Amino acid sequence: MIQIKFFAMLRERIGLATLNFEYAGEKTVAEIKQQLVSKGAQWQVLAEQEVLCAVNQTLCGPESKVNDGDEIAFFPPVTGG
Amino acid sequence: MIQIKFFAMLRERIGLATLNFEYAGEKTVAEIKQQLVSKGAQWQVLAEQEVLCAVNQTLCGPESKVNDGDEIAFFPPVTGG
Amino acid sequence: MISIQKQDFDHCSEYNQLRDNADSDGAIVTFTGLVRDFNQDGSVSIIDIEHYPGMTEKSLMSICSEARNRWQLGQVKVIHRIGPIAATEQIVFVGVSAKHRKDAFNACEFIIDYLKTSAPFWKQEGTPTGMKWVKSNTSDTEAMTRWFG
Amino acid sequence: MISIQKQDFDHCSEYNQLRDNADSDGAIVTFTGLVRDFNQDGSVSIIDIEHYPGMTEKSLMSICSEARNRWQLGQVKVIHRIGPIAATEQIVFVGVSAKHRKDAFNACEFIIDYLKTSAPFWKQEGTPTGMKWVKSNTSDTEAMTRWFG
Repeated sequence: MIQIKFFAMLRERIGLATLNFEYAGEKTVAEIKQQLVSKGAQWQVLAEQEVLCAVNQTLCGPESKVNDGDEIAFFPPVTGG
Repeated sequence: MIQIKFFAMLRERIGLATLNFEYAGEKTVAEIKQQLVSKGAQWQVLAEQEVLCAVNQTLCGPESKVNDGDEIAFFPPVTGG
Repeated sequence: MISIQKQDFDHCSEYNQLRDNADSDGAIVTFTGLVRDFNQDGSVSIIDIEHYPGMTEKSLMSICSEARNRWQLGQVKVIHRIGPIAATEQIVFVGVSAKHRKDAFNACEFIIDYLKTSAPFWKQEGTPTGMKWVKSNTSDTEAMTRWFG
Repeated sequence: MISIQKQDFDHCSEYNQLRDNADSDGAIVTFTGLVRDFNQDGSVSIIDIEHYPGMTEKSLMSICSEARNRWQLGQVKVIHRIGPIAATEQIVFVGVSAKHRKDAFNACEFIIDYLKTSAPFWKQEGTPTGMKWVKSNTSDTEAMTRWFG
């Protein structure tokens, strides 16, 4: 099991803040994102615009490996400050 | 007549804050400084160390012309802030 | 020291704390970000800031320790507000003390540049036509890449 | 706005004035210089600052207008104290507001760098062996030349 979080516009468009996701194996962040996109219409936003990803609260590139128990987050480019 | 001012260590070493100086002609700052140095022992400090000059309260190079009525100042490199 | 908070902060007491702990530091530099009352699309009356609790603190801690690796610093303080904030109010504070002013300037600017491009905050602006998510700014990305030249 | 004064200044009210007049500015950067309690030769208990009345104001005005030529600025305030100042007290304040933070940072650092190398102030330090004139600093000259690259 991994927990996936969505923030800001992605959270609104997908309609979910948190998703618990059955998971076993050694996928990358990009593969998990692709799997989400294939779930249906509201998930297309993940493919349509620039999306950043954090694994265990650290920014990661698309090729980062995800392990069981990890906390993943997808979000738009940040706009704080 | 020109007025010459001295500041900080130069003022202390020369022993004067202000000097009214008979003046006619078209000397440069460097020439006026040389004329002061030739006045005696306590004026040597003008030749011995780095000295900045302002004419009418604006920093000037040694070749700047001095006109009658100008306010000249000699001082060490500044150390404010 | 990091603080993520809904309430406004008191610049005065932040400065005084930096100064009281400045010891032998000769320089204090502060940056304050205010909500502007305009943007490219028109006037802005309010903003609303969402963040990623946990990651926000972790990322700001990491930015501050990177700054400490690069420069010799005394005190470092970062405050970022979340939730709704009205136009002209304070959003963010970065305060740095250091023995030498160059280190204080560099660290303060580095921290805000880094925060803008990597700390997980997202801003909506209230405009006459409703709340809109703010787009990220390429000038912020350029400001950041300068530190990794 | 320039102020040359013997008395201490209140950072808090200086910041508040910048902010009250910031209008559409999104950034405020302040620099404060404190008397350090040490130097290369040992501990320092007090400093004493001499200046060139008239030229001081003229040179600071010229520095600020050069900053305004280079960057888009809102408010600019420079305060420099003269006379005796005790260790750890405030000596100098530069505060700048601007629409964009990069302009505020650049102008604030430019003004203090320029002031350090061209405004007619001279500092003596009280050391255990008496008052000594401070020597000018090559790192200040280097900081300045960077702006004229």
